[in-house]
Amino acid sequence: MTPTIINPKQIIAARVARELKDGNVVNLGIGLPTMVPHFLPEGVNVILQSENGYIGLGPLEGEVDPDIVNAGGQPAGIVSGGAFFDSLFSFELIRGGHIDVTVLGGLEVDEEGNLANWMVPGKMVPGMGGAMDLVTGAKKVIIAMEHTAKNGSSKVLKKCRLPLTGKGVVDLIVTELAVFRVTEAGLLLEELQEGVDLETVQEKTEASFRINPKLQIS
Amino acid sequence: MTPTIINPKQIIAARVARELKDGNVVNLGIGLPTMVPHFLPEGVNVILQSENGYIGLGPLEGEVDPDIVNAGGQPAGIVSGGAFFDSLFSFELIRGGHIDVTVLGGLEVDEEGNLANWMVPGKMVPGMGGAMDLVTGAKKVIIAMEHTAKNGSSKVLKKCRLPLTGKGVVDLIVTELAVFRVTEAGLLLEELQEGVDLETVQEKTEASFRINPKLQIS
Amino acid sequence: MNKITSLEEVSSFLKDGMTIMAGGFMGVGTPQELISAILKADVKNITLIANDTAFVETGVGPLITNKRVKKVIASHIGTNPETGRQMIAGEVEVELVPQGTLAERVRAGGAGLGGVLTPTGVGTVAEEGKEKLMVDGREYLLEKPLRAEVALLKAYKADKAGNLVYHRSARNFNPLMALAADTVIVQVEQLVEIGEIDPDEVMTPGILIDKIIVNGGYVS
Amino acid sequence: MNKITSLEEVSSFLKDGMTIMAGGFMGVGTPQELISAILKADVKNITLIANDTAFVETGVGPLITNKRVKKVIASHIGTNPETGRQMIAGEVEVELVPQGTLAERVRAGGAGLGGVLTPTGVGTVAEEGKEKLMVDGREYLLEKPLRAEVALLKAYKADKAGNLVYHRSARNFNPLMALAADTVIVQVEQLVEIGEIDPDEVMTPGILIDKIIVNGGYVS
Repeated sequence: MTPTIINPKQIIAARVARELKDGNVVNLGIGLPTMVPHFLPEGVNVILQSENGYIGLGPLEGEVDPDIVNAGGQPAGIVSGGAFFDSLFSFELIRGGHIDVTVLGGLEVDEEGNLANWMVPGKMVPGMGGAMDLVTGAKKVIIAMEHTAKNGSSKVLKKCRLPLTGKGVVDLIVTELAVFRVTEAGLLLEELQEGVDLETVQEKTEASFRINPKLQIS
Repeated sequence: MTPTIINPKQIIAARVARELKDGNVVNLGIGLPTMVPHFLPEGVNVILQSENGYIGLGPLEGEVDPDIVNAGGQPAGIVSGGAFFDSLFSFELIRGGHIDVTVLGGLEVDEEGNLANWMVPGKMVPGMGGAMDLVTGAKKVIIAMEHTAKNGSSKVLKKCRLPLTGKGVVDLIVTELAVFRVTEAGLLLEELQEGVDLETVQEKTEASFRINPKLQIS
Repeated sequence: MNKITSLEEVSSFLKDGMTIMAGGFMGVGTPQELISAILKADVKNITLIANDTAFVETGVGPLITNKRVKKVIASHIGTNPETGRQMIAGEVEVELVPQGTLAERVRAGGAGLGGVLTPTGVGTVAEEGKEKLMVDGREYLLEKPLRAEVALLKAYKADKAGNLVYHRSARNFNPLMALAADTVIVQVEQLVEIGEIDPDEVMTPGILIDKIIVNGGYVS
Repeated sequence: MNKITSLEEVSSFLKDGMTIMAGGFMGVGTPQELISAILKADVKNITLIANDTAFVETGVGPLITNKRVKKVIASHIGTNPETGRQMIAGEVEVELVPQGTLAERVRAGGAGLGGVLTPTGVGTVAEEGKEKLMVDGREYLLEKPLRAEVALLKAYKADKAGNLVYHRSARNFNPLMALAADTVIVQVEQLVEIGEIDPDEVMTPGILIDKIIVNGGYVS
């Protein structure tokens, strides 16, 4: 059953879910991206890859097996038809273009499709984990993040200021306000989320963007 | 039961067998080298690796399994405790220094430890198969070959004339006449085979060699 | 998505001039029915990537014998005299690659690497035309990725999702090639339901497999 | 050769200043008893190679917490605040490596390669100090091999020859590290006789394993 949408994160997750196609092999980052599967339309089933070494990540069902965790280290399950493998093979899949879509959170994205989501110098240096490989290798990179930081500043920038996770790697940016596609000519506003007007998006977006002519601005 | 030694190939195989230590992981080339295990002393057991993807190559016992062949494509067996894997892993073992000894035939070897055993231009170009990886990666490379070609010319040369399999890779040369060690200062005659005199070896060897002072020349 | 298909349908993936990888070591682990499908489909000028050219009548050998191959990339051609004959006659181009290097190149192609540095072949003709790099005082050859349009695999068992289990030394190049082609077709001896293969025993995950042929042409 | 050993004997392989690899992903697949053996053996100034530094009290975390580590090479340190604290205080050096690149570097170390070319990290701080190469129009980083003096693995099952089977997602870096160290010690949950593991199911062959510890310190 699809949950009711009540907060910005759910708006984002629900919109990302509509980007996924039946049978897609998908790798979800920790946090917000893990909410995406809850919003998949009827008849759309995706296969989740977990970078710690398996295909067929599923919800925990029954007893906890301490040897089955997701990429966040949390107890998880595996669906029927899944497979375990080692970290080398896991990243052969990731880097080799065998993952259709990765959905990751972001600290900053910019007009060139650059992404920063792995460190804030002097504050937080958790490490890149598998994120640099994912943005390099997945066929489609979707950034699912809130439009602004806690202090209200835009996270959709002219140019990323934090150390990059990947250069020119982002395909789509989904926030609670809007959906941008990254093109060779910069950002293209594809959609306004329900109830959001263009002025709000313009005001909260540092990056320049064009507007898809197909977009009906009321 | 150790077979009786009646021909040059058996003399060579028997001498190579004495180089192998209990527990060694060994890869044997096709032809003469495959005779070596028959001559292993009591109490010396080696583990044979087969480059088509397994450890624990053994004699064919019972029914033929069409999916078990040796590196020559012939029906073979696997000993208890063996393991199958893919060609990638097989050569990780070979190139990564996990094979203690490889025993290969040779067309030519020379004073610098160069080996030629994979092609005769214009005549025979079977391909190098796994030989180039084996001579590069195995901890010890033993060349087991007859001392002279069919036309009587020496196969232990000053400098190989045929295209090389590996440069400076050979550790030990075992023929039906002698045993040479390859050192930084060139070839060192370590042994004369039973009943062979130094003059015969000198006459049939194009390469210069020093004589190990420990060798008792009668 | 139903991956089970017929030999007839396999033909639709085959085109003149295409690059095809096939698993196998002297025919062991080669999908013989898929090779026959190529012969039947009458495609030619193939670039073939395989460990060896097997024998005149088995393994990938018949592709050579029947003159379907323009170029072979392999580590060994000695067991199939027809390959040598056509090479000398200028009818087929042969690129010989050390076996471990061939495995690395196929893996690099499937794993998104730009290449690997191997010590194998340094100082031999295998280094011709290749970049050499010194790393920490040792010389290596830069070996570049290999990919194909179609990979033809042989496995022992598949479930309907395409999860594969190989048998004995028939595994060889098959798992590597599963990652290195645009379309991957496998011939299997046995088809089981999804869930019947333990996830720890899967050797190639089904997401890499596009089409499955069951031995003897059985279509589910 | 009897590979079954005791935790006490493991200490004899440990020395101050050595480089140690340990399997595991946030502690899952980490040989906890072997980590305890390091703590007990009172060795320090370790260079630790592991996917992550796990948690303060589990996985490889206690090595950090107890200040045994001089340098860490890992893809992630975020779940163990002690690593970050010591890094900022200058007590531990941290080299962060993208996870896929870490896997490639360990494999290169075990597989005799001089390095691999990966696109991962191009245009980021991960490229600092690394050689960049263009191959067929795309930029790659040259990533060099990693090896260790000792690798500490966790497996589910071993036979007495050291053939290993891993369980579920506890496999992770263990099979790679089995090739990349001078001495390889494995902690297993279950020990069986030689011949009890089917050769197709072996995930790491016994020739790579030097010593086996059975959970709970059982010595055969």
